[in-house]
Amino acid sequence: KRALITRLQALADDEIILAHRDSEWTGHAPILEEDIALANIAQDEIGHALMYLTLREQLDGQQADQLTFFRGPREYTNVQLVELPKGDWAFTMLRQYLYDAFEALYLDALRASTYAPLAEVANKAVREEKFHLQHTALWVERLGLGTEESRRRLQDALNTQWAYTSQLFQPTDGEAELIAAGITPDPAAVHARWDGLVRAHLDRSGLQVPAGDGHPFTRAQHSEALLYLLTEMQSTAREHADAQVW
Amino acid sequence: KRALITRLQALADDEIILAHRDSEWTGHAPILEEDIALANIAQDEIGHALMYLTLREQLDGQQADQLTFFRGPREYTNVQLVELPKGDWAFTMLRQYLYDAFEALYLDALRASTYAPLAEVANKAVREEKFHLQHTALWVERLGLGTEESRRRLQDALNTQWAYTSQLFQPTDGEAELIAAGITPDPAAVHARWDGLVRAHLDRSGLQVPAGDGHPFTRAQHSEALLYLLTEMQSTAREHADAQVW
Amino acid sequence: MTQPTPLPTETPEQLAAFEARIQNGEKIEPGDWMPAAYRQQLIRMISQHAHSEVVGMLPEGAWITRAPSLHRKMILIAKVQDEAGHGQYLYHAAETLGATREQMLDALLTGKAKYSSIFNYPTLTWADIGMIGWLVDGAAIKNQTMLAGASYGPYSRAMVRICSEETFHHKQGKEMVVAYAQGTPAQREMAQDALDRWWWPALMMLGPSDKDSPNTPQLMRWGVKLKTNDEVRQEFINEHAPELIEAGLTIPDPLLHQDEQGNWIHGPINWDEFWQVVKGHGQMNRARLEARNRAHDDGAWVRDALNAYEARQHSQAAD
Amino acid sequence: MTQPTPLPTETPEQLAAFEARIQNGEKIEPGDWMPAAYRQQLIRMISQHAHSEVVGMLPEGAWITRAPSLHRKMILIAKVQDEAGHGQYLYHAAETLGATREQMLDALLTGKAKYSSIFNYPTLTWADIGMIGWLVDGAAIKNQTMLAGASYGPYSRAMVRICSEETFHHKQGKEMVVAYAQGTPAQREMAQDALDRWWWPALMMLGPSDKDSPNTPQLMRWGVKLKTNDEVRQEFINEHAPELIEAGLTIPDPLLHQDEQGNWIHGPINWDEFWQVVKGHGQMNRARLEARNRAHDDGAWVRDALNAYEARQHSQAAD
Repeated sequence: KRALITRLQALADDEIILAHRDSEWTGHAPILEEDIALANIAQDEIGHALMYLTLREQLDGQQADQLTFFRGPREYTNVQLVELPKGDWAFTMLRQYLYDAFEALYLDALRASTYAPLAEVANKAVREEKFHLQHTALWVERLGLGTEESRRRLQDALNTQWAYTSQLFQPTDGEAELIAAGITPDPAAVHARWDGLVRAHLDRSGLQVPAGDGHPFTRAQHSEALLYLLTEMQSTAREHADAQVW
Repeated sequence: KRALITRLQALADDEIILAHRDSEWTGHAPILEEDIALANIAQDEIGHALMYLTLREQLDGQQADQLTFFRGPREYTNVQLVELPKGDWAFTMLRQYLYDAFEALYLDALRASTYAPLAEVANKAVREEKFHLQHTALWVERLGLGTEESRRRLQDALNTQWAYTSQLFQPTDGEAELIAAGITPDPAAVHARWDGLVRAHLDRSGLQVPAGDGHPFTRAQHSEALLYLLTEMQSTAREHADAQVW
Repeated sequence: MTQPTPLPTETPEQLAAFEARIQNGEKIEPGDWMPAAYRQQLIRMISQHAHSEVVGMLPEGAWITRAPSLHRKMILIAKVQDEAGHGQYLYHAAETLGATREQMLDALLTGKAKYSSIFNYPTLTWADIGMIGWLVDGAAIKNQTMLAGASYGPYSRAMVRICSEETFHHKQGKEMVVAYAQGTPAQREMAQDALDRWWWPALMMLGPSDKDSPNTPQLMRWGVKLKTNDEVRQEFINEHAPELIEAGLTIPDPLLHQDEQGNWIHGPINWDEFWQVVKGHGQMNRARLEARNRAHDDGAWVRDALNAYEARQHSQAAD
Repeated sequence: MTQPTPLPTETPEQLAAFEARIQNGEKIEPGDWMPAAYRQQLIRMISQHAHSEVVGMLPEGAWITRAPSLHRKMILIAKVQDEAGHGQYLYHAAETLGATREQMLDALLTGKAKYSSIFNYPTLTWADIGMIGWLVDGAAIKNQTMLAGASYGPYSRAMVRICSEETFHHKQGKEMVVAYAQGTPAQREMAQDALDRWWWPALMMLGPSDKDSPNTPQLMRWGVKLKTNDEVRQEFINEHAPELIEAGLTIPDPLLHQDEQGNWIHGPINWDEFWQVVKGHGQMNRARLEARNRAHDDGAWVRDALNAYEARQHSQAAD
């Protein structure tokens, strides 16, 4: 149970933080159509986070908003990839693509969960996620095969982000049990599928995957960027900590 | 008394907000020497704010940190000039110059205050302020007479900022009494001196003062920029609202 | 403002036939003959309306990252998404009159085109998000419901679609404010403060008083507007004043009262402030235009890449 | 790293005379003969030290705008100002050895030069500011006190001056942490968490263990360093461990204990982490270098303007 809570919270935290970064584009996207598309993605991510946190609430009674708005940067368990500052459009689309590919494959595997409520959530979310992946994969291709500048920016983003991706596939605390019981998929297996999918697409889009190992961060470690993000995100809720209704 | 409190708070709020904007440069200035100079200015501004707020505390017992860290954007009484986002180096130096010229002249007049504690504060602060003014006046000259780009950036900053300056010289609520009693200087008289000083220097620095009236804002009106600034500035204090010692 | 394509001299017969169609309640469609002035006024109105949706994303969008609950965050994202969508329909409606998106955006970014003055007021607390939904969308709905009967088909149809979504936003906004007015003392105070700041701007956003609105008679004759600004404003107040009072809030107008006909009569509006804001001296005009321009400039390389990619796809398809 | 100016072949006699001066406790001054390797090592050390001051402004400077009281805000501004000043002295000291500021900055911005690995850890709460003052400045002082005896005059004198300011920062940092350890439960927790995160990095910042520090014997022979890394680390722990315990905090090293000689013996240090961070894989390496590069790039037009202005002044003076 502890292990399942940890995994659910990790999944939710990734979605919440990434949705925040995506939301920073609202009203500032390069074309109006993308204000809509990216807001749509952010909305779905918050929706997924709410589903995971609802499952968690059923396990230990902790409430979603309390967890979201009253934990500090040392308690969040998102991967560092999603907390990296907004960057340019290439940075945003590449990160979203790398993450969507992870999430689509993870959810696909999670549909087989022996824990029925989780399998159900995965079934719901996987359809949205495949749509996101299609959208961001196309953007990677467009920018990779667009102009010299767009290719360079996308490659720069890849050079920065690649080392962070391995963190997505680290097992969470106690996860071995969950995997053994068929409750959650083995991240290593998801990693293998992801690696094949993503490398082929990046290659097709004219990009070079950098060599080298990933950063050895854990989900307990964060950069200052997360602090700034949370200061903003939690400001209203914390100012009215005693509010019962929103 | 109410009128004096209002004026003291207005003076303090301008200093606190401007010091925040200056502090945003720390570690990011174009040359190391200016990291030092601008931090020094910010430090003095906070020092002045503390002096004004100490005088206020003697009048109504309200504490400086409580006022600084627990009022929202609707309660701050700074002019909008100081809350405008950081901008580039030209924007920062010009704003600081326009403000320093105001403060140096205001303090100079304030030395004659019939309220002894205020005259004393003015005497202390005016020396620092003249030093700031010297520094920023030189920067205006350097950028105005530097390259084509620096002149353009400085002129852009002036085009934006000029309309905001008139707010510095608006009388605060009930100030007529204070002026009549010789407690605070008449802002209109300070404005006249300021206008002469600043126009001559801007002209000498190759800049054109834009025509047109100022914005008719009051000190109760603020832009969203102040909200974002306060969210950051107050985050630590508000997170630990019950702390007794810092 | 975009100039309409020069037309051959309009004959009195053409004009009479056009006005007869409008008299009959027919919709004018893109290919139909219309007077140049009709086209020009519609482009002005529709593109202003589109710009308002796009600029309107800024004050609200800034609160997506500050919403106090996940639920409210989702609702707000959905709302801002809708606004971007409305911007899209409206640009499209204006395109049917011969304006291009580039021309319209250029007019916005250079400050030549206007957008609703309401978006030059700052959002300073979360309650503003509720109040904007209730009052600003409420006022917009009154206006848009009227425009849904407009004589130009594409505009009329866009208004019908937009109105139904706005009605939903309006309901959510009201629900929020009503809840906060009954919430903690700090929430209550926040709701009242939001009303204090948004009430008058909401009245003003429905446009200048009839006597200062020279276009209105012609627009009404051509069935573009069906009511005057003051009529729409009266409808808005009649609906909202009693509901706000019911919610336990105080409307910041000591002269507000109901007359014998049941109309809520407001005190004098500070039109000086309105014109100041329209002329660019509102608290947020500068920041809004800067934000739009920055987004446009920062996005230039992305649009270039898109074009290059499309061209490449076409040329490959042609091989 | 900057290469020293090529020198004529050094004779054994010159080297012997040089080493004899050092043996006698004389200071080497800028004009004096010195071996190329001595010059090179000093430039490396001094410029790294200068870079550390400059990069060190970032994690602390970010909290000026977040300090919880006006008093603390002033103290922190003053501290960061001092650090910028230290950067200045140190660049100047390195310049006396023939390195230029441009070369040194370029090495920093391109990632060729190192700076203290400690600044690649994030500051996540206000207590970190106190803990940095206490532990990081505390460790720096131990090192700098030793370097104040270094054989190169300008470096030695810079260290004396820097040390006296750092001592003040150290005292303030300690005072803050001690106060928070006795404050509200949340403050106490924040102080303990800061210790948990900064203790090991502070030990590591004093450099690799002697067996992995190949330069040390030569540097000691030339009087640049007077103690090994492990010796300085031991001094640091001996002073700070009992004080931290006294403050009511728990040092995150279950193996920490005092031996018979009174030395506090630490458990094994995770040198893998140290090397990871040194190699650029710390949590903040990327952000730090980006911030410095952005400041440098954004400041280019300002430096150009300064130069143009100076040139203009000179040419006018020459008229």
